[in-house]
Amino acid sequence: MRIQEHPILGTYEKGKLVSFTFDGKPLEGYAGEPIAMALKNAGVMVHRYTRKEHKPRGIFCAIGRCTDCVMVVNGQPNVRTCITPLEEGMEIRTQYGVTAEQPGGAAK
Amino acid sequence: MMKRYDMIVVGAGPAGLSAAIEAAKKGMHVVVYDENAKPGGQLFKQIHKFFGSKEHKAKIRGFHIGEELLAEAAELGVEVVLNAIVIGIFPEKEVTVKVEDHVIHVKGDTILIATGASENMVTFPGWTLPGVIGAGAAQTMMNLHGTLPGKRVLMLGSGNVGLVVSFQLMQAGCEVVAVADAASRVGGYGVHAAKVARCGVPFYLSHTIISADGEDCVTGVTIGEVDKNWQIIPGTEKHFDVDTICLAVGLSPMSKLCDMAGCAMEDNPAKAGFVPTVNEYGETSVPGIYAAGDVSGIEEASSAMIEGRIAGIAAAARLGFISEETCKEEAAKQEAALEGLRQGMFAPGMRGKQITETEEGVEISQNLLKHGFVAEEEIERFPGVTHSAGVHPVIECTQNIPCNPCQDACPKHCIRIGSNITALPSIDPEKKCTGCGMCVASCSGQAIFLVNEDCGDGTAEVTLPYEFLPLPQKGDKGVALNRKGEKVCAAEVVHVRSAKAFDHTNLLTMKVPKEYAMKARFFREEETA
Amino acid sequence: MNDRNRELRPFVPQPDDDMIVCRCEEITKGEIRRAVHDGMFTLTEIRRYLRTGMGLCQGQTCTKLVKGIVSRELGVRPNELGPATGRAPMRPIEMKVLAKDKEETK
Amino acid sequence: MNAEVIIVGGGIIGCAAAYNLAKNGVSVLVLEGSENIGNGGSTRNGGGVRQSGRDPRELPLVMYSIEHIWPQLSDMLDTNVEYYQEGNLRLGSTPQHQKILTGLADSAAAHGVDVRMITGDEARRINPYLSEAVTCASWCPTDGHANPLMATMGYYKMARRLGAHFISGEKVVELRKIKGAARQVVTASGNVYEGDKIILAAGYESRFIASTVGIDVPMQQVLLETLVTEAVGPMFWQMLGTADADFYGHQTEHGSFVFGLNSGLEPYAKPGKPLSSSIAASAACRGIMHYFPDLANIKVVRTWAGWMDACADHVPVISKVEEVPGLILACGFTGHGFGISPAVGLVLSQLAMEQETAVDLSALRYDRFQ
Repeated sequence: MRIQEHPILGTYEKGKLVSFTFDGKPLEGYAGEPIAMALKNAGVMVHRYTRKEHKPRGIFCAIGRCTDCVMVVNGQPNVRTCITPLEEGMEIRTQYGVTAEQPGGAAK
Repeated sequence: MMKRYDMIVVGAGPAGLSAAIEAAKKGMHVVVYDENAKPGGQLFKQIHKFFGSKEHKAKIRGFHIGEELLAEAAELGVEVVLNAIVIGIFPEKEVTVKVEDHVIHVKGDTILIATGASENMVTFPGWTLPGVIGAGAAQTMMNLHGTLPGKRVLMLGSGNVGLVVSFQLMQAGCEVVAVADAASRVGGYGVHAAKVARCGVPFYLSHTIISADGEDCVTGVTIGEVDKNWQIIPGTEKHFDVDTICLAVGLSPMSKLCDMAGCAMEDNPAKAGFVPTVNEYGETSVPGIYAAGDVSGIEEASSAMIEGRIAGIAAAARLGFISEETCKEEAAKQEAALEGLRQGMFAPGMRGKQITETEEGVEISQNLLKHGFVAEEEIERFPGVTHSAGVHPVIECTQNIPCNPCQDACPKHCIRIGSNITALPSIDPEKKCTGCGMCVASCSGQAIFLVNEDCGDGTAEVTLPYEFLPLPQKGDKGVALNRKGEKVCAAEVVHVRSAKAFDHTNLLTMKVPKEYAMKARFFREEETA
Repeated sequence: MNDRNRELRPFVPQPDDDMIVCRCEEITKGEIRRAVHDGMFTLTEIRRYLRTGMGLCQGQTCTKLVKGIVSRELGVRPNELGPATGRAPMRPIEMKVLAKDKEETK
Repeated sequence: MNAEVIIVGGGIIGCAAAYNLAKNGVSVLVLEGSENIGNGGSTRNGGGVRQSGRDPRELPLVMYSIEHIWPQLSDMLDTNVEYYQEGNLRLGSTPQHQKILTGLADSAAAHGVDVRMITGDEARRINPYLSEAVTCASWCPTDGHANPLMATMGYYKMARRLGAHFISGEKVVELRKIKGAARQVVTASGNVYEGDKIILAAGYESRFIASTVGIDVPMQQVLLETLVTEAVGPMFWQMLGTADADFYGHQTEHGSFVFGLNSGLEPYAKPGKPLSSSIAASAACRGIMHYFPDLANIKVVRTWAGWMDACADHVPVISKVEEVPGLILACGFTGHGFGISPAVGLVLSQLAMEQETAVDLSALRYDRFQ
């Protein structure tokens, strides 16, 4: 959920409204904001499922350190979405394990 | 030929920028690298007013301090390179940096490592679920990206970070269901705890998280009380429906780069972790490599700025930009300022010590340490709490912390702290309060209230600092909450003052029955009042 | 001096042994405790043997947690364990970026 | 403290020897100078288990290891050592490379190792990720790789379980003879340990320790550098090398790539703590991407450096020292000790137990330099 107005910070500077896809579904966010923020504001919590135990992970540190928020971005796996700026037309996918492979075998 | 600078600074936070500024002032050619898209380190997430005195930029909000430092650095010609990841420090003070899509090699005649800290974490079943986040993550989401971390949040950790972020969460519009901490006492400043508690947030000390619940993301959390051996006491479990669990369990120096650079390191619990050993100028065992800020020991941003300045001065002397004498003189001034900050109950040297009385000999509020607020029966013993006819300040500042803006804020000199910056503020009964409210807005701890205990018509007026939206309007009716955040009586807003000088701290004056003058400390709009 | 054959308290399974400690490599508390009993007495050895702290986050999240578990298992203070060495790159860097480190490749 | 055999050095050689001795009921004490087991080249190498490109004097050791030990090692050590025998490709892209590789292949073939020259296209059929730049390669299908960290810690773990005694942070500075035989080991902390046999497997340090009983092994300390990437899905299992030797390595079971680097400046590294150079990883990345363009987006997460003990003639000394009875040398592995370490551990135990060795060691004697 976006904060419309903040008592100390006022309103936030935003980039252009752009569209992107998450697992094929069209979503919108602001250009330049971290991908993770656009997803969070769209209600997406799970960024990936781990390799060994297939457990869900999402945003944890939000500053690019913990690497829990990695996803498949434009076919590239292990992209830290909390520090990668959103661009128009990006294809974001839930990551399963450490590769770009999707369940059912469709890679990239 | 490899590019060479007089000083390479790693990290554009408060320590790094301050060092760069000081070095550039002396004529040094300085570059600052920071991996983030925005400079300022954590300053840009710190939207509260800073403690300290004028020289420590007290009562200025963190992000404004960041803006000031950046402007000063730019003016002095410091090159600040963002999105620049320092890959490593190699022999001969060679630094490799990822810039855009390539790697550059640069050398520094001096290097300042100011990489800051990383957050500690705790484990509990479910701690890897989406919705469990670091307190830093919450700050980043809210204060940089305008994104709510969640709707209902449990905060684990009652240190300053946990308290400040709890307050920020509420400012952003989240509900904080509780602050829990395994320690038996609130770890952060009492004033930070009090401003959270009076909003109705319960504190659970000696409590820890038993589990985070949820399948794909957090839907709830169970906490429980721990015994002396940190084991859960059966039957003390409490469940909260939350979508977010925020972890604020301390920071550790992020010192890997120092280790790589060959600096002698020590694991020092007093500095909260693995740090380079440094001399009084912040110089490590490798001549010409300095460390400042959290990387050399966890403290506040205010201390980091001074440590940075000292390192900048020392580096200038090392390279002959200033004389040894000038260096000693200027460093001594900064040292004195730093010493000023390292006083009081929360000084680095006090870690782990149990304090029972203030420097003035007043018994500490145990309720504040156990529940986050000063109990009614405790508040009267503090020197800032006095009674007189008409409007007067009530200063609920009960711990010795290095902070004195209230003393300067009062144009009538009603408030006295004296030369000892950690002294509790007291009220000069000879001086007359005009009710201007400058003290209320100046208090970084939001611990000052203006009270008119008897307006003559059976009511009292309480003026309190208010930093939430929507801002209540004159005539709004609601309830007054006490220090614990419980509804105590009906209240009506009689005055709301906002001024540039107050810097977003609004002064809300509410009218309450006069017997609640010393109880009512927060206002809440309420339909059912 | 670190005698690797000194007597440790016997290994007793704990209820939270299956809890993940290293988030990247999904290493559990029980695996770490087991490794200590198998002679991995230093953080470096635990890393080499279990890969804790060797994942994408480069140990930034779990190092302190692992240290706590190992020190409790060994019955020593955490700061007696010593650190894991700092190594370049400080953050993960793509090969194609590392490869471009010459002026003329800019 | 006394033991039948004292081993100086807790690297993979020392740990493997300790394992074999302990298994035979011999009391063993291992003294490691650093804080960590496996701190030298043991955990800082590319993990190759190669016959190709190996000096003929070392071949019997590696062939014995591949035939008798590596395939069983995970079971023996109750540790997954991640041994893969999926072949070794040594890559080339120029006529000069072709010449180098052909020379190596011919020499190996002459010693009974199946190494053949293949074309770029044949190489790409074996490893489809190879770029068009590859025009030739040598191919040894029986080579492979294993995980050096797991193998080293596995030997340590199992030796310890079998009763071998290990002490780390105990730096040996001197050997002492008692009545004509090497029996005592003196450490920097002043402790004296005594044993019937002393196995000296302390890398380059062995040179200084051996000199205290009047023996010199001509060695040089040379830097080794390695890089590791993030884990990705499985791509290929061969061990890789190049004609230029600018990188070598493999993809691990975990999914990360481990590559040994070579900037050419390694022999000139300053003594002291081994430090990664600022250029080696970049140079290796260029080399790797030239042959494997698909790895361009993979992130490097770590680099590290270590010392190797480069012997004057590039093969180790694995030998009894008759003039100093009781002393057994195992040093000078010159950066390729890992692949042969299982057999070396075995023969060292046999030397210590006065048994016939499984492999003829006469070409690796200490007195060959005289």
